[in-house]
Amino acid sequence: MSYQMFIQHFLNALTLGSLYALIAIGYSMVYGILRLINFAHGEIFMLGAYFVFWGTTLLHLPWLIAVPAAIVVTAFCGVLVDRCAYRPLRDAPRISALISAIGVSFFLQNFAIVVFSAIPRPVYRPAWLVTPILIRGVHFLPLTLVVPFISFALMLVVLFVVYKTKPGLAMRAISKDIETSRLMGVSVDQVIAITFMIGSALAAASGIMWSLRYPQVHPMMGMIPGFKAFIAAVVGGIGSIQGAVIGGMLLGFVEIMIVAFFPNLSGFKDAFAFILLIFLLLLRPTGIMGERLEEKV
Amino acid sequence: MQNDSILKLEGLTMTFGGLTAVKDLSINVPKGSIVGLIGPNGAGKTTVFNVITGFYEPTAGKVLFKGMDISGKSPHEICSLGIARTFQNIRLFGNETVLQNVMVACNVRVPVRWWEPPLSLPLTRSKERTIRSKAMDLLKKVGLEHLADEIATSLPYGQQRRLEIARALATDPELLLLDEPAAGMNPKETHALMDFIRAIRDLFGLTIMLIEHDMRVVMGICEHIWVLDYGLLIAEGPPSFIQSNKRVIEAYLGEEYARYVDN
Amino acid sequence: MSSSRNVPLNLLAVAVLGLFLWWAENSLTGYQVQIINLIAINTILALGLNLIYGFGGMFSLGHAGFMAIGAYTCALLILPPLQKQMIFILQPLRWPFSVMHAPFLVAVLLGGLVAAIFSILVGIPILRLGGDYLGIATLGFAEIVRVVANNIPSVTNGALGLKGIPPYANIWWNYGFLIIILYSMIKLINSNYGNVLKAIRDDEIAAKAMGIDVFKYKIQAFAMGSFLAGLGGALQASFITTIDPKMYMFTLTFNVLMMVVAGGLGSITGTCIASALITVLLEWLRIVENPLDLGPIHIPGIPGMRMVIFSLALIFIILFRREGIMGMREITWDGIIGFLGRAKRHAE
Amino acid sequence: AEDVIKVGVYEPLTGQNAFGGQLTVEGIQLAHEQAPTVLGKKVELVIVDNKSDKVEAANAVKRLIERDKVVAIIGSYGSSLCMAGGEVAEQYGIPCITDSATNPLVTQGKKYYFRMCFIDPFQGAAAARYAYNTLGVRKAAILKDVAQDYCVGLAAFFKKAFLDLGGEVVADLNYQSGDQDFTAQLTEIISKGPQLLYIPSYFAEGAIIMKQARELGGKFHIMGGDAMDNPDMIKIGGEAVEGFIYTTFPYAPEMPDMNPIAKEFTKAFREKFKKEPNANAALGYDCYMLIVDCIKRAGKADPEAIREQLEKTKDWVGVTGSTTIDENHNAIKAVGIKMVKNGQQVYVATVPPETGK
Amino acid sequence: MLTIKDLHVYYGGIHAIKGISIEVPDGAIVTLIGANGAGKSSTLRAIAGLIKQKSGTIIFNGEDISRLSPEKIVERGIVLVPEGRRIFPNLTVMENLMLGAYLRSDDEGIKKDLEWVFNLFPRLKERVWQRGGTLSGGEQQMLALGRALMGSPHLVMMDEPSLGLAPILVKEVFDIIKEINAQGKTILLVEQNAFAALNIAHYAYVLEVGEVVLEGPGGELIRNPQVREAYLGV
Ligand SMILES: Nc1ncnc2c1ncn2[C@@H]1O[C@H](COP(=O)(O)OP(=O)(O)OP(=O)(O)O)[C@@H](O)[C@H]1O
Ligand SMILES: Nc1ncnc2c1ncn2[C@@H]1O[C@H](COP(=O)(O)OP(=O)(O)OP(=O)(O)O)[C@@H](O)[C@H]1O
Ligand SMILES: CC(C)C[C@H](N)C(=O)O
Ligand SMILES: [Mg+2]
Ligand SMILES: [Mg+2]
Repeated sequence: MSYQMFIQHFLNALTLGSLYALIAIGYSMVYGILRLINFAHGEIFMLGAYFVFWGTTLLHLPWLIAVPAAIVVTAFCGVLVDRCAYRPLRDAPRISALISAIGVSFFLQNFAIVVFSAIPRPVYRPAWLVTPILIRGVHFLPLTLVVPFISFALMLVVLFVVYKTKPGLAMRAISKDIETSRLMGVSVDQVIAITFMIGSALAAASGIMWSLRYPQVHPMMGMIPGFKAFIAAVVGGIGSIQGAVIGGMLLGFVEIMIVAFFPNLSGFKDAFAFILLIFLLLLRPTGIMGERLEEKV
Repeated sequence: MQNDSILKLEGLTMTFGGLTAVKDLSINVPKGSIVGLIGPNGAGKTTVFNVITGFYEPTAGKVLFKGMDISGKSPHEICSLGIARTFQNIRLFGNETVLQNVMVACNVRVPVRWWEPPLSLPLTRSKERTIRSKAMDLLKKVGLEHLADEIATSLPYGQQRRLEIARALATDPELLLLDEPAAGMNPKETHALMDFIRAIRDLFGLTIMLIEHDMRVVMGICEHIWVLDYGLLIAEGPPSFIQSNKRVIEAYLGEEYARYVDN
Repeated sequence: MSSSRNVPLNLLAVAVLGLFLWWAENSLTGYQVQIINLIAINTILALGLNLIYGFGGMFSLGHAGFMAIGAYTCALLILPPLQKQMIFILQPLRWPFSVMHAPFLVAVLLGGLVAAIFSILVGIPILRLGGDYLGIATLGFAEIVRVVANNIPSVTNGALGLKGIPPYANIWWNYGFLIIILYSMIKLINSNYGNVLKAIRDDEIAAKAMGIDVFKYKIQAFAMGSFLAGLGGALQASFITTIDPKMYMFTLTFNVLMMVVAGGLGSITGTCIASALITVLLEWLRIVENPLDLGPIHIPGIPGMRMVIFSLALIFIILFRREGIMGMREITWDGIIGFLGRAKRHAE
Repeated sequence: AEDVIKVGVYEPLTGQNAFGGQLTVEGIQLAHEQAPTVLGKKVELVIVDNKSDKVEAANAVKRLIERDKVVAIIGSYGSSLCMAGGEVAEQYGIPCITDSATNPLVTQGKKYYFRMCFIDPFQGAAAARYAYNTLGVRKAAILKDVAQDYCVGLAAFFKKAFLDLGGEVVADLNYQSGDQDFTAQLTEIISKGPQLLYIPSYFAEGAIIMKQARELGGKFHIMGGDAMDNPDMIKIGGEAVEGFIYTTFPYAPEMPDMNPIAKEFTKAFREKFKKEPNANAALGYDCYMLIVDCIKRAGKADPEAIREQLEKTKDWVGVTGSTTIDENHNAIKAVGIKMVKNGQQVYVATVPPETGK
Repeated sequence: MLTIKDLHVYYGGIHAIKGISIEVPDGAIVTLIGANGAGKSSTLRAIAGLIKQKSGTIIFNGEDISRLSPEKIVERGIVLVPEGRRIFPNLTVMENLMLGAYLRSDDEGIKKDLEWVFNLFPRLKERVWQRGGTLSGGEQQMLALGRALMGSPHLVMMDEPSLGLAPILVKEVFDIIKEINAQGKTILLVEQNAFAALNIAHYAYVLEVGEVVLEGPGGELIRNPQVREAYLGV
């Protein structure tokens, strides 16, 4: 493989990986606090992308305004989902909340089909992000560099919130013991609402980035990326923010590099990616960065 | 020690990462005795139990049960060899009834294979009957038979402790390890427990080793006591000796206790 | 125990079911019979998952993969050679598959068996994982199965799938299998073997200390559940008569999981109720997508509405019955008779 | 009611194929509006969603036949769905006609299944011929969705025809439905230096592939199949789809020398739905009209009679041109070739049925 | 300070507390003793708002707090040191302590209380960066107490603080309770170690299956033959 081609593949992988990472951070954040696999994350991601689409086409907002507006609206949607579908199940068995999450995911998908229609829509992309650049035979978009940067920055923001702020302290407490957190005076529902707000804002951000890279929106768009990012988050060690980034990057690189080095096996790409991830899990049963959950006898 | 030994630890060491929880521990438990393992919190007592029952593999040293080296065997193998235990934090099968809890433990002696129940052979049915009556029998012995169909975790604490012991007995052990059996009991209940422990020892011909912070229990029923501190054995001997041992008082019992005993 | 009473009651129930099925086959429309059949197949699938997750406590999301294995195995065994030749238009079917053939009963059982064998092969390494990590590993396995099925056209016909599978799986086969499975599973769960499984689910560590070879039991339960997945997949393949890898997306597993949880993890009767309920609900809700003419008012059908309502119904079920319809309880003859007795006394 | 004739429609209105199903149904509804009666009886359309799911498709057909007692069925967009539905229809002896399922397996060996479109071997061959003869391509690459029967089939037929013509396929790579990132495959393909990239994809993915191909500096021709025929393809692909060529059903709203029926259809569709029709809508329209015609010809709304009439269809003229059903129940039909020029889909050529074979 | 009147608590169908009335005067140590399952923990949990009572009133400083959420109750100045310590294992000692002061924003006061806690428990000061989960049982108990004190409570409720502790620590814990009380905190203590509890209590209640069967000053109950028989095992 020529050196240019390798760089090309590397940049491709970097973009895909950081997109996965971005989605995975949101998954991991909510999971870390609530032990809830928020299957609706992919659909929140879809909503975020749609809101920008409607903002720019229906309300004719400038893109730079539509994006933050969409993130805010999506964050609100996330809080609403938590309020209606998860909060009543706070002290129910974990699987009940999981099924509720699957229900929400189905609901949002089909609601979007009913309201937005199933037809994919084109997405506006600001030229400065997507004008191809050619350097020494390597093609890339400014977006290619922007996305990893944003993923990394958001990771730092989330880490800051979780480890350096008071609500973050409460979040970490809640993640271990809701009842005792209450005894400390933490208003648990409020802190969880904040968690969902941030998680959904992250989902929106990643949905928007995704729709810039793959410029269309449609109701099912969150399903596969959500699914893969979720797996990435688990392999990274679900609950760990850094792990989510590592897992996402890893998945992106594996997917691209398998095709790059074994083009004939491109159809098997996902199979190899999953085999590798399962292997990693067998080596580290709680993910790359996951805390060891070994029970003390 | 005149009796034959049933359990022997030889130079047992257990480390977790940098932490040495148990260090070079050698003890010898005589058959048929009731013995105690005490020491401050975090001294490594539960760890010793975990090593004996195969939950941890010792970093160094050996566990000999009836002369056989069992270190490195898995917990279920060790159980089937004849060592049963209870847990410091009660670990019952929470969604099962009292009877089912005990029946599960019968499985190690009378296993039912996966293909047997659907075929419903006479042999299987008689097996099930044996298990059920054995479990009922044990419940009677520990005085829980009237609660057989209750969900285990709905029992009061003291009865849960009893049930845990009944369940351990259902595995037909020769050696029974009890981890803080009196924790959370009031003095009266504790008294009853002591009688109970003696009674089952005699009834089943067991050897019993227990961990306990309640000195009335330890001093009241143990024939021999080992004291751990930071994983090290700091004293061993009969209760009277331990009670007055300076190192034990310093590390574990406290002056107050010594004074209380003296009075 | 009142087993002397329960045996005739059970036989009576089976006879009533038989009569009902006979009546259904002759009097109901084929569409309704179709739904009745789907209920049986879905129940078998859900029972399999309940055995793994509800009773064995293993969070497995690999059901779709095992279904696919069972379905392909069975389909390749019952497809007539001529049909095989005809549908493999891109690459011919590879040798042993092109000639192998088996009667339906054998093919369905082999479908289950092959799924069980695969489950043991993957179970040995991955059942050591716990909780959500096991879920992901099994989910990954199911996706691997699907991807592989897409990429070995000389065995599976790739994305084109298999069609023209002989429709042997009628109401009698489906319910015959269901009854046998139900019987075996109830026997199993109520035996001490079942107690041991449930004990492992409740507290693995305590189970080990009680002399239970936890890993062995887990593998067995996983294999039995996967056997049911494979068997259900095989029946479904013959029932639908056409399969392709797309059918076995992870969403299929979620559908089965939904039935299990809605019914109550660890409740066999709950699974039966929920499978029937969800299967019927999904079909019945089609009316909301049909245009409605209420005299002058014309409400156009809204595509997608059905799934919107269905997902809302699912959320409501779980919000109001958080442990599922039955929780961990079962409907038993004792329970029914007791209830009737109370009702009667109440009425008096 | 005795004076109603029920015609069933099962299409993917939700799920992965929803975009195609919705367009097709719009065409069918328009046709129904224009021909609401036949033999003096009202025709009632029963439209059910098959969720893009095989099990659902089989259920849907069963329901149409059993509950609604339809005499004929239209559907479905997506070959695999037709295969599931087809088995049921076959069992009950109810004629079905698919609008746009092009996979040969759909009608193969079926007594009751028909189609309003050509089949993929013919389409693939037409594309290969156009590439080889008209574009002068000698080195081609293929990128296909390995999980879609349609994509796999069409790719195989194109490849075969192109090789037979003497061309060379330098790369034949795969992806999976749901993938959105094709950069790895495209980078590999670009490095092989083909003159043409053949993508037998669905339009939304196709547009994204083209976009990424151009962003990575791919300079080759790109060709695709009927599934690319959608007005949104250009909206999504933007500049990247400029010059894209694809084979499709012989209808386009901007087609030159349109027949009067097509003209009428185009006008009516624009009025009713306030948007541009596409070939799927046209095929849906034709399917309905053909069924009504068959009922008329048969003089009764009897499934068996309709089937017989469908088999006898010869030179029947609809929006998508003249249709003759061959002995395998496939429509002998021209392939249209379209190209994107200045952001418009331009109808460039018609490959008549004879030369395709 | 705290008055409970006719409290009833149900768990599903189980009537766990059947009309308990308790009075905790300002500045006192009041203890509840009783057998397993008598309802001691349930009473404390009801006061803390973790379970909702069926009927009865809980008046704290003149305010009915029986319908308030746990965090509101903490705000009023009642904290519970729960059964089994319930340390946050993933948080450091410092973070655990800070969480105790979650509702406070008076940085000065927090600092002062922190110093006070470190004075009471020098062991904790040595280990501010250690994670709670890795502490020994006794240290965890100290942390649980310290964490509660960080909330600057008026009333501290403790549920079996000596459970599972080595004898030497049991004594230490009771000494500390006395010291906390001496600093002006009111204390409601639940203990199995009835002897020690009665020894330090100003007033005590004896619970039996959800009802108060006996009450009186601690010293008096210690000498009560009924109590000696049933709870002290003498
Ligand atoms: N699985 C483990 N991983 C790491 N450290 C452990 C593990 N198990 C025990 N330890 C550590 O080993 C030491 C001894 O613990 P152990 O549970 O044996 O104490 P103990 O004597 O039973 O104390 P207590 O009386 O409080 O129950 C402690 O410092 C404990 O934290
Ligand atoms: N979550 C619960 N669900 C059902 N019953 C409960 C629950 N918690 C407590 N109970 C029951 O309520 C009664 C009182 O329990 P509580 O925990 O208050 O007793 P306690 O006096 O604190 O006993 P212990 O000394 O064991 O801590 C008991 O019968 C107990 O079984
Ligand atoms: C994409 C479509 C119009 C349908 C395609 N021709 C198929 O056979 O699946
Ligand atoms: Mg211990
Ligand atoms: Mg208590």
